Amino acid sequence: MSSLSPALINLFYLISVSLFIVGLQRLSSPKTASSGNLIAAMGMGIGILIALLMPISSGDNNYGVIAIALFFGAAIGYVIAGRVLMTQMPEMVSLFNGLGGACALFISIAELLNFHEHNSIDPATYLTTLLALLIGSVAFTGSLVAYGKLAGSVKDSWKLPKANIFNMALLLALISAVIYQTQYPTSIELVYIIMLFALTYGVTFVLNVGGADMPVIISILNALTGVSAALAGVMYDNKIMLLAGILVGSSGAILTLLMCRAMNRSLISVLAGGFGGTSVSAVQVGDKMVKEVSVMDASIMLRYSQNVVIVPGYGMAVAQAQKICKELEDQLEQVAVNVRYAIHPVAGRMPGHMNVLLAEANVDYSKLLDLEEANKFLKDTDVTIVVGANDVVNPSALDDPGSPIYGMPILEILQGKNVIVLKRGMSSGYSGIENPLFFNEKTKMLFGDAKNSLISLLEELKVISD
Amino acid sequence: MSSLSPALINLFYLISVSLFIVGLQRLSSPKTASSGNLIAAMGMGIGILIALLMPISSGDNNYGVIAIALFFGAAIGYVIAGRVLMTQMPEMVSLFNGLGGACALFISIAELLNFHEHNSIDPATYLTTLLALLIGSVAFTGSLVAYGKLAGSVKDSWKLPKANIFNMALLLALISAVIYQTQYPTSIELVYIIMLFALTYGVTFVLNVGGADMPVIISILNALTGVSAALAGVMYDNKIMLLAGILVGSSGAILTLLMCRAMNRSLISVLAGGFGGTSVSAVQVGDKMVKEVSVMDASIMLRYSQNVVIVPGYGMAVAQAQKICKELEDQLEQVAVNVRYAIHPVAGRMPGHMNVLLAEANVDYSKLLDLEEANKFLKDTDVTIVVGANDVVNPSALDDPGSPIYGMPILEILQGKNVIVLKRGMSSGYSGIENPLFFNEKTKMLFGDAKNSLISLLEELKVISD
Amino acid sequence: MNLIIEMLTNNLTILFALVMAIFLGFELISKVPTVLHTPLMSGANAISGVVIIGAIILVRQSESYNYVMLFLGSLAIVLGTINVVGGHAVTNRMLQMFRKK
Amino acid sequence: MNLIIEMLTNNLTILFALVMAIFLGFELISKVPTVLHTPLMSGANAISGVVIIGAIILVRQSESYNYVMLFLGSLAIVLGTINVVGGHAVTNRMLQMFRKK
Ligand SMILES: NC(=O)c1ccc[n+]([C@@H]2O[C@H](COP(=O)([O-])OP(=O)(O)OC[C@H]3O[C@@H](n4cnc5c(N)ncnc54)[C@H](OP(=O)(O)O)[C@@H]3O)[C@@H](O)[C@H]2O)c1
Ligand SMILES: NC(=O)c1ccc[n+]([C@@H]2O[C@H](COP(=O)([O-])OP(=O)(O)OC[C@H]3O[C@@H](n4cnc5c(N)ncnc54)[C@H](OP(=O)(O)O)[C@@H]3O)[C@@H](O)[C@H]2O)c1
Repeated sequence: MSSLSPALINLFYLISVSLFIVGLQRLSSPKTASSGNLIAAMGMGIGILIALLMPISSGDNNYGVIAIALFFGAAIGYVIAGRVLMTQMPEMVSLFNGLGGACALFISIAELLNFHEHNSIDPATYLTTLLALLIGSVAFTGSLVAYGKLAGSVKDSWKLPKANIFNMALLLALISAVIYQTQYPTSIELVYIIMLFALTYGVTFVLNVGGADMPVIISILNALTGVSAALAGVMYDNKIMLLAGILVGSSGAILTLLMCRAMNRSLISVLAGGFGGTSVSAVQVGDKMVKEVSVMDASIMLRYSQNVVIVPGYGMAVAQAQKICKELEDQLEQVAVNVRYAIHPVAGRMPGHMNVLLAEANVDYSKLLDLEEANKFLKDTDVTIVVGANDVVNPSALDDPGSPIYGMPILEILQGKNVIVLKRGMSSGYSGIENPLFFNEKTKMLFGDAKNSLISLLEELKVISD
Repeated sequence: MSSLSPALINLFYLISVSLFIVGLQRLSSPKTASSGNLIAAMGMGIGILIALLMPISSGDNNYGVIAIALFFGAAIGYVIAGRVLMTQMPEMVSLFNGLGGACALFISIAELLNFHEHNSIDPATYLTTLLALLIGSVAFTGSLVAYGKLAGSVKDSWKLPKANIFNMALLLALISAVIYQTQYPTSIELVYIIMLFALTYGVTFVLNVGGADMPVIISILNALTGVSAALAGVMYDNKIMLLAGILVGSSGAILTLLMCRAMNRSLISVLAGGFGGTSVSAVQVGDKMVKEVSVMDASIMLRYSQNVVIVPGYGMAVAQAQKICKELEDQLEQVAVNVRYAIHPVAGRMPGHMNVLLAEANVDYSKLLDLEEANKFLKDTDVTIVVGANDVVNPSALDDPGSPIYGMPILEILQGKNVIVLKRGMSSGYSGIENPLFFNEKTKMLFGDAKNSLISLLEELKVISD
Repeated sequence: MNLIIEMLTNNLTILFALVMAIFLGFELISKVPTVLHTPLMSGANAISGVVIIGAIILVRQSESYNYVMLFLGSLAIVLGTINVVGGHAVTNRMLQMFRKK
Repeated sequence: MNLIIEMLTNNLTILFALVMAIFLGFELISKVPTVLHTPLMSGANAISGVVIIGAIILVRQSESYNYVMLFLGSLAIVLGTINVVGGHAVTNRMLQMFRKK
């Protein structure tokens, strides 16, 4: 295959990096996001092409092996990405990120083996490679655990006792081992130990964090993968890896902070396993009363309303009830009831979770109200249907300074006339705290899986609307 | 003097560049702007310190000369900056920028002399230096002309015939000369010619642009100074000059575009000398009637209003009437009249012009309404006093598709009950077009210098309020 | 410490590029609306797959009989490609959802 | 053209830093409110005074008897310093005005 001239390679390097930058830039604004993704993918394509064509100093090219590997990787990635359900997006991203980490892990270990074999150990490069190995490993297992937590196969209760102390100790051990190994790189054994420790750290670090905080963790792990790619870039003296990696690293860091801010929490409290998962049992429920409502009554209320607001939450995702929500909306609109969706920015388990789900169900974009719009509209609302939301409609955020979510902006649905809450039982939401909404006089409960309840409501509505 | 170790120098380089970035970042948000300026100044301080202390390969250091030059420069700069009136800010910035360009010009010509003397001509460095010379020269004379236009000593009517064609030709000649000289750098004479041409181009390029467009031009010239600093950075292999210069260059470019957008014009039309200065004589005025108002009547109207809005414009700056505006406000507030200022984003001759002037006069920040707030408030306004504004209150922007300013958002003062316009005569504003506002039945004119008119109003008000 | 100083001195320019990239990353993301957090994360994840370039170079540089290297390298390529292709495809699907007006 | 290619090849890393700096400059400014245009312009103008560093190096590198260089250089220093000091001072005054609440 023809080898490229250095000037041309450099030019393409520049183009590739610029495409990554422009891609990221466009990804951060709603109108341009879609093209941003494609532009970034082009940057990646050019980067890969250069890696394939640039002249190398030694080795046998092995294009056959590479072609096969590329083919399988692309096929697998493409198929998985096409099949996955919208609701599984966050865990998918996590899984992919883990594979990126594993990729960094494998190439660093390979290079370290090379160094030791040829006894050519330049301390700076050695340190870089060791760090790439370490960070790649943490990103790898960390992402897998995050995947497991989101997919529900790893439980929040699987926590180490004194996890924070254990993690600190492990981190210290890791750092010491890296320093030692860089200064006395006599044997490869310590490298394996470092890898094992790092893999373990990835697991324990993420296990400690509540399942609902996984989006934040994924963002951190993603930044880590970026950093390990950058370190590998130093290793191979490849500017694309270096700069794209650093870009992902720093933008991941800031995204992490933005996510925490949107939940009104500090990064430290997330990492220390703050709430999220420590579900406080609702002990005080016994002495208060909730009112239940029958499907029949509920549908009559809906039928004769002017304005209805649907508040989706995590429960809608669990129940996969987005399509049926849309059908309910259609049915109501047919009888001239005005339906809107009130979308809280952190409803669900990832930012924009509800928007994605409702868009999947073909809900009209203009019917989605953001927090501010919704709180205005709610004043004129006759019935608000809460579909598996909990924390985002918890009024203690407004009036109970002792509450852990005090100060978080919420959807103020008690401004409306009536509230119907669809949930399975009285268990609490993500933050594990009780919700006075359920005991409010304006509120009626409709217990059961959200999807089933909605289906019953819909059928009843059809009957009474005819 | 002790010379620094290379590692330390590099560290300081990094710190200096980072300070510039953080400084610029903070300069672009109102709350942090002030600290941003200081941080950038610190970056500059560190950069200068390194330049003074780093080891050099040849030469006699000449610290004495440098110290004297630095002292004089700093003293002059500091004194001028302290003395200048707020209204003269834009021309001051332009002057300073020109001096920066001249600095680039002098060092490039010195280096070019060096090259020719020692006959050591590396084409890449030579080209860089030649470009630094060219751009520095344009920034130098261009800024001086812009200064002159803003200060009023250079008239808009001093235009070359066929200026656009002349400028194009000059630019082409310049580029050809640079290409030729880089390939055959046999004599220094052509360098002088290039310099002369570039100096001329700076003059003719800016002469062609309307005086009121000077802020945009200054922003461009500022970007050019940045670029010439960056080129000089390549020359001296100095990363601070290079990166800070480029930062200024690219941020200046984008700022230029933002300014054009705020005026609803294209950069091309600004550069081609669009409107600005081509004052169309108000021929049609004769057959329409304007109503004048006496100071007495005007003050009575003001005294018995509930809400009064003051609309400041370029005329307020010319008349230096900001302090007296504030006194009028105080007097009116004493008799329980509610006074607000409606600030159009491009009122005056630089963005934020009115804010700066009114802040200087100690007007309370909360009394300044931006465009949107003002247009709401104007509905309930009894009397609007237009103090030397014209284009920003021209209703043809709303309803006359043939008008050159059609589509520009304006202050819709005709929504209020009465309008009093303070201006000297019937001449038009910056865009040179007629203003139907003056002939509107809600409008009354109070002719005369804005400051004098306001003083009379104030005195009358004091009399009738007692 | 010496190591760090040495690196600082040898790779000065690249350090500048790094500092720029770090600031740039911050700036690019600092004003993104909440709804875009997930697609952005997903897009950034796809970009972090650049590490695949390293895997390709690794395989190209190894001898065709060095099975350990080839194994590690091609495994790395497969995983990296899944990350890149899957990441961009998933991001695209997500954004497609948002685009429907 | 050859010249450009040569420069591209020799200064690759610096080119990357440049590209980053260009993007960064754009990003930093792209959302600035109208009121800040003038102070920002003024601040950027002060920063563009970095060219003074070149003037200092020029004077330091010239022999003490080379009067042409010394003259050009010290003139450049004076002008550059006026730009830097005056620029920052003027910007500061302007921003002080804005800060008063
Ligand atoms: N969006 C993000 O980016 C993000 C990231 C991390 C954390 N968080 C946090 O997640 C929370 C989101 O609040 P949220 O109101 O959306 O959810 P939530 O507070 O977690 O509450 C979800 C509710 O849905 C109910 N539910 C579960 N499965 C259901 C089903 N099949 N049918 C009906 N109901 C079901 C649950 O009650 P039952 O079990 O009784 O049915 C539960 O009370 C916030 O605290 C937020 O800070 C968000
Ligand atoms: N702000 C910016 O950044 C910027 C930059 C470039 C261009 N511009 C342009 O500048 C214009 C600004 O509009 P504007 O309404 O503020 O001003 P304007 O349209 O330029 O009008 C100024 C008016 O003030 C009057 N005037 C001048 N001296 C006066 C004095 N001593 N006493 C009383 N009146 C006096 C003039 O009329 P008489 O001569 O009859 O008194 C003139 O009609 C816009 O077109 C804008 O696009 C703004």
